Amino acid sequence: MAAHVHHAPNPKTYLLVWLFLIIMTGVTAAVAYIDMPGPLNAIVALVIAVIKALAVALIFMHLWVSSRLTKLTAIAGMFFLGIMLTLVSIDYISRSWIAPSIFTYFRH
Amino acid sequence: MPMDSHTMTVDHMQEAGHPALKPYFDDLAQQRDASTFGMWVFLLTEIMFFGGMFCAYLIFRNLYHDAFVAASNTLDVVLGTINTAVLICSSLTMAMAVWSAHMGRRLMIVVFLIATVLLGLVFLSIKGVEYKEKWDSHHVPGLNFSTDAFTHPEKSQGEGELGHPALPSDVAQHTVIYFGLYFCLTGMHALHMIIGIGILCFLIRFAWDGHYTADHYTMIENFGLYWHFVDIIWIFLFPLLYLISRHR
Amino acid sequence: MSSITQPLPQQEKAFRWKMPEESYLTDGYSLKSWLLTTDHKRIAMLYLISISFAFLIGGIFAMLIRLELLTPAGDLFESDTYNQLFSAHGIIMVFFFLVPSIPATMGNFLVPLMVGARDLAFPKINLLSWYLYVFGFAFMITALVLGGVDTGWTFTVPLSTSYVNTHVILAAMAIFIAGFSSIFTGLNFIVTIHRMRAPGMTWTRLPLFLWSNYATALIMVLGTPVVAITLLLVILERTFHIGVFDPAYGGDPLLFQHMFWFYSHPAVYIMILPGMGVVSEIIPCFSRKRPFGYTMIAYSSLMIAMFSFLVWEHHMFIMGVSTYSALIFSFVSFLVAIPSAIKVWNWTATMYKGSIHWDTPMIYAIGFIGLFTIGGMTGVMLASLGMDISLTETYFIVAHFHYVMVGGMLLAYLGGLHFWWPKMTGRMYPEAPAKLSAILTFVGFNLTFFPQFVLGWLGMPRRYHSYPPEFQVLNVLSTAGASVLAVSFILPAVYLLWSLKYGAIAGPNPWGAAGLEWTVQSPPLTHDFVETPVVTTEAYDYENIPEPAYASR
Amino acid sequence: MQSADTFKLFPDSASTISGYVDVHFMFLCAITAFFSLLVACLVVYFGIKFRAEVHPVAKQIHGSIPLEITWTAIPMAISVLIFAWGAILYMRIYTPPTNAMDIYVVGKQWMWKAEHPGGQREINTLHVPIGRPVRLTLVSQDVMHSFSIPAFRIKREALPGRYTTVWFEATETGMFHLYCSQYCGTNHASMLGRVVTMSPDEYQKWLATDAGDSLAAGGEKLFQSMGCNSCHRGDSGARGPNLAGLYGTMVNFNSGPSVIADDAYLRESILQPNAKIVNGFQPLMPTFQGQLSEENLIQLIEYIKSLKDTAHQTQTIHNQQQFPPVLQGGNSASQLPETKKKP
Ligand code: HEA
Ligand code: HEA
Ligand code: HEC
Ligand code: CUA
Ligand SMILES: [Cu+2]
Repeated sequence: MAAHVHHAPNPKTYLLVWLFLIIMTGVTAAVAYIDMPGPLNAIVALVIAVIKALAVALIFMHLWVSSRLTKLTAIAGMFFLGIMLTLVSIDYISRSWIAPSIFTYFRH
Repeated sequence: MPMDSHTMTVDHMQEAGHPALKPYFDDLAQQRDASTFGMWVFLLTEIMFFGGMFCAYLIFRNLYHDAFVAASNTLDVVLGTINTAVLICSSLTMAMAVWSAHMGRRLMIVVFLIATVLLGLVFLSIKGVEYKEKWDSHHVPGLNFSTDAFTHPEKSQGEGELGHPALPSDVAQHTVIYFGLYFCLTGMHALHMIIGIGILCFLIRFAWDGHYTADHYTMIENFGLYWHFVDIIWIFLFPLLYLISRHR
Repeated sequence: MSSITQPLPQQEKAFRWKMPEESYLTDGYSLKSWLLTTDHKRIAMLYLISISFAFLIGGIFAMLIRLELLTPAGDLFESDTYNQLFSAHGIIMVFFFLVPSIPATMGNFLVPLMVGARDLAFPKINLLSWYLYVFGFAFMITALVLGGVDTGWTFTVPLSTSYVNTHVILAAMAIFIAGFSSIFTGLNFIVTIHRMRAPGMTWTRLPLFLWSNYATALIMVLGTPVVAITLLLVILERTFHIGVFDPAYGGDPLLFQHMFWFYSHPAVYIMILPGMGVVSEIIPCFSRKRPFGYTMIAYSSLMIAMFSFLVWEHHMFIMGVSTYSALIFSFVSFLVAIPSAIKVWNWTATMYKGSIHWDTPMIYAIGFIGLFTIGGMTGVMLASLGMDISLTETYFIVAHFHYVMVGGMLLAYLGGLHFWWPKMTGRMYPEAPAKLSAILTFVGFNLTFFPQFVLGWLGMPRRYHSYPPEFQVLNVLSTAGASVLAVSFILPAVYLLWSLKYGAIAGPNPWGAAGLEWTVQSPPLTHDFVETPVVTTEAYDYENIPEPAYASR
Repeated sequence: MQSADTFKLFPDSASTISGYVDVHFMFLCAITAFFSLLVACLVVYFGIKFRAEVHPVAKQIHGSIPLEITWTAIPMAISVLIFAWGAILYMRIYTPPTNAMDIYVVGKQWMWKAEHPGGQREINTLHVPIGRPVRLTLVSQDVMHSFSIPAFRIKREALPGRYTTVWFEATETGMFHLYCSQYCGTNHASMLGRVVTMSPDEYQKWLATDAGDSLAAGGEKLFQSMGCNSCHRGDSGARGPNLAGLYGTMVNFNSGPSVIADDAYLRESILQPNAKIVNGFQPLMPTFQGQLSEENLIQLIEYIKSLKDTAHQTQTIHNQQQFPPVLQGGNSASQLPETKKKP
């Protein structure tokens, strides 16, 4: 059989990860009640979400012990999603930016 | 270049007659590898599918922050947290089901799969309660939407306990976008859960019949990937919808 | 690669191949054996039939469009009818013809044969993909029968969400469903190419057709879900007014544009990469030569797939996007042209010092190079921010994309069809009418679409059902060309059908072409290979492949 | 000139920008022709020179790194050149000069309505003087439209709910086509008209024939009738900020970054007054969405623009410097009122 199955995590690991996820869920919910300055609430919540998602992907989904190709596939998903989010945001964010004088230099 | 080319070994020659081996695969390992990879590629498309909605959410949250804060505060964080925990538990039982399959324990597979179904149903029920609440407070776009709860919080009961001031109507009208996206995102997620539960029922049946052996349980393994993926989507939906917009 | 095959007879002229007694075509004759097949070759044939039908319908709509545009006044159709015509033409041609064209027919047929596998990784999903296609197409036809859709193929909001009262929802559902058919095709290709290559079939020995279909599959898998969700949001916006796209509720029509083009720009490469793959097979074969710069052609496909996701905003330059992002997207639009340029040069260089045979597939391939270059270079003109202001939303765009889609992909599709026809059916097509139709296509095509460049430059807006009289002469030319074009497409339909019964029997490798697919009998057996092939030679080993003396030349 | 010909190859050129666009176009055509011909000639030449009859045995060549580099680098270099050139042209077309006169254009299914500051209104025609830069502010009442004048080489989308701008300076007198080029439904093909360019004198005469209330005057009436003046009284005790002299200055808010008060900002302030709260004020202003047509909005904006900075000493931060234009893809007003420039 494919070798990597033997490295598949065992129930103990699963339980630990589960515990970790539950705790993180509690933490992120609790932290949300604190009014933090600026975008800090969002940042904290999303960082925790990323950590949780990573735990699920790496352990529950066996990504940790999967082939390079599988890892690459998962990364590709994140990468292209990232491209979409960033490039769309760039348009919205920079629509109201004030033009540097170079933009108007060529106008007559 | 020998990234993943296959060589003939004696080992799999013996498997040639395995009942689960499809005629167009050389051996079970290749077959298993291919379907697991296929599942991952499918999840890739799912990422992009939800990604479109995440993109819309990102843009509008930044454009209409006040409306999103007000609307987000109508969600019940406690229910959301419980649901997150429920889904995480179901991920655990799913992972255990896969592990049981790997160990070749028929009964354990069935037990864990049933547990997964039950937890999934609990999640959907709680979601149902939340939807019901949204319906009652007229927050369903297109069907019974009204911004009254935001423009006149004093009139609506059960809400506004967080004590938010009334929103001007021009701000309040944008809550429809929040709820529109809320229903799209959670609805799509719930749809994935429902499909998942449907498939799970079949898996339970097959597992009970002893279809899965320690050397052939790809179906369960791949379904596990799907289920965990749906969990991951929720892991992001939870903070995005419930948590990050609680304060202005 | 050919080393493992039975040696090709270098024989006396009298030699005749016999039709193999057993093949995938003889493996059951009932309708059921076709409709429930999981054989990638039969599914390819099912696709071939269905997309030909789609092309016919789309083509008829095109002819009606051209007929209306014969005179400046909008005298033939109501404006609403005209709007429905070009919407249906665009939707059908793009989503039901060109996107599945090469991947779903030749791709399905050839991917397993080329990698040396007995089928695709997920044959049932492959069949499902065809059913989804048919199902989606049925939705589209229903939409048309019930009264059509008039949003253009781009579904511009808020027009499509709040203003038109035609069957937007049905049409969007049609595309949504067909989208999943395309996703499943892509998924199958990716997994098959990664996981099912025969021993010795390393990445550097992979036929270029596979490289380009692999790149296509990546785009299908990554891009299609986004258009699916976008159209779903359009449907929800239309039914429930969720507000995301409709400015009346605070939504932003430009967000729709972003999301739509995030798929639809990469999709134009879904509509060209497979054609590039076909050309990369045809040119070496009829030049009897290893492709010049194999690695560059292979990697440029991946580069196109990658960069295609970074340029979508060039469809929105005048729509009030931020100048900063317009600058970024314009620049990357130029970058994405470079890999295409690399391919064009390498194909040209492949012909250098080759031994060129002017068979029909080669004529199509050469036509492809020329027309794609014109189409591509006019694309580069549009990528220039300042130029786009003048040319966007005019017939210049129409000409640009017909040059790449019809002059490029459609020609490649026809070339490939002729090239692999003997493999698919076991019989040769008749050479003389084929040559004639190839040349007719080329002439008719240029006559139809070249005048449209001028029209666009003069400022004639697209999607116009009537137009000022000074555009008439050019429009008449274009319509005349379209009639030639129609004839040139009817011709192959006739003689290809004829050849099914009367064509000369082809034998396994009528062209003396390289590639595993030519090592098996034509038409192939249901499970393709009797035993797993082992590849021991480099790809395109034309030096060592004898040229059959009896091919149609 | 609009003419009765049924055939032509070159569009009219009637604006200062046309020449720039034409040169760029010709250059691009030359490049396109050059490469297309080069490729076509090469394939045909090779196809004939090396045809199987005279060249039966192919010479196997695997590739050449120097060649690959060359034919990657040359298109790259040309691309960068075209990019820079195109970018400059784009900014030219979408960045109005500071001394441009304003005309508002409202698109709706299926007509163009033009509003001149003097109150002249026209439908599907646009009268403009030659020799004077004109800034068009476009908006749509329903779906997306696109305002295209090929002879001027300009085109700009008219979006629902948002202003976009484009500018031109006509150089020839005559009549030219004006199209809606974004597909907008049933009568998209009839949403066209003409641009009439006239000498400044004639233009003045034309203006005089149709002088009604100026936009600003109409705006002033609305300002009263809608009750704006009850809060924007102009004194320091008023509930709303003083609007005189507001246009073109930097406005600070209770939260979020400051913006320049341009047309887009004024529009937002009236329709979504509470999206941004001016520093020192309460979110009291009701929204006027649904109560004001696009034309009304334009009138109000023109009126607010016309209010001179007499007693403006309020919490709005004034920056007397010239602000560089805001480049929201040109969708916003981007120049100072002319009054600011005169000493
Ligand atoms: C098969 C489909 C296909 C392909 C392959 C392409 C290829 C390209 N397209 Fe096209 N395009 C469409 C289909 C396609 N397009 C469609 C359907 C639309 C309109 C949609 C709608 O609105 O309905 C469109 C519209 C469109 C626009 C938007 C116009 C507008 O609406 O304003 C732009 C703008 O940048 C553009 C650019 C390009 C570029 C840069 C390429 C490049 O990839 C081309 C690369 C190729 C070459 C450059 C030729 C070979 C190179 C050489 C011979 C070497 C010399 C090269 C240089 C010097 C650079 N296309
Ligand atoms: C794959 C893509 C594709 C193809 C192949 C074509 C093919 C053709 N197109 Fe199309 N076209 C588009 C994609 C395509 N088009 C798109 C995306 C649009 C934009 C739509 C929009 O604005 O929303 C468009 C728009 C468009 C317009 C602009 C309409 C407008 O803006 O007002 C015009 C006008 O001339 C036109 C003409 C033609 C013509 C004459 C052909 C000819 O090449 C067609 C010739 C074919 C036939 C006449 C069929 C006859 C064939 C047979 C009978 C044999 C086949 C049968 C078997 C094999 C069994 N097309
Ligand atoms: C009930 C009082 C009230 C009425 C009526 C009212 N406004 Fe206002 N307006 C305000 C207040 C308070 C503010 C500042 C807070 C804010 O930004 O919303 C304001 C802000 C503005 C601004 C932005 C000013 C700046 O300095 O940036 C503009 C422009 C404006 N109003 C225009 C109008 C117009 C036009 C009308 C009538 C159609 C109108 N207002 C009616 C109260 C009012
Ligand atoms: Cu308005 Cu087209
Ligand atoms: Cu594009």
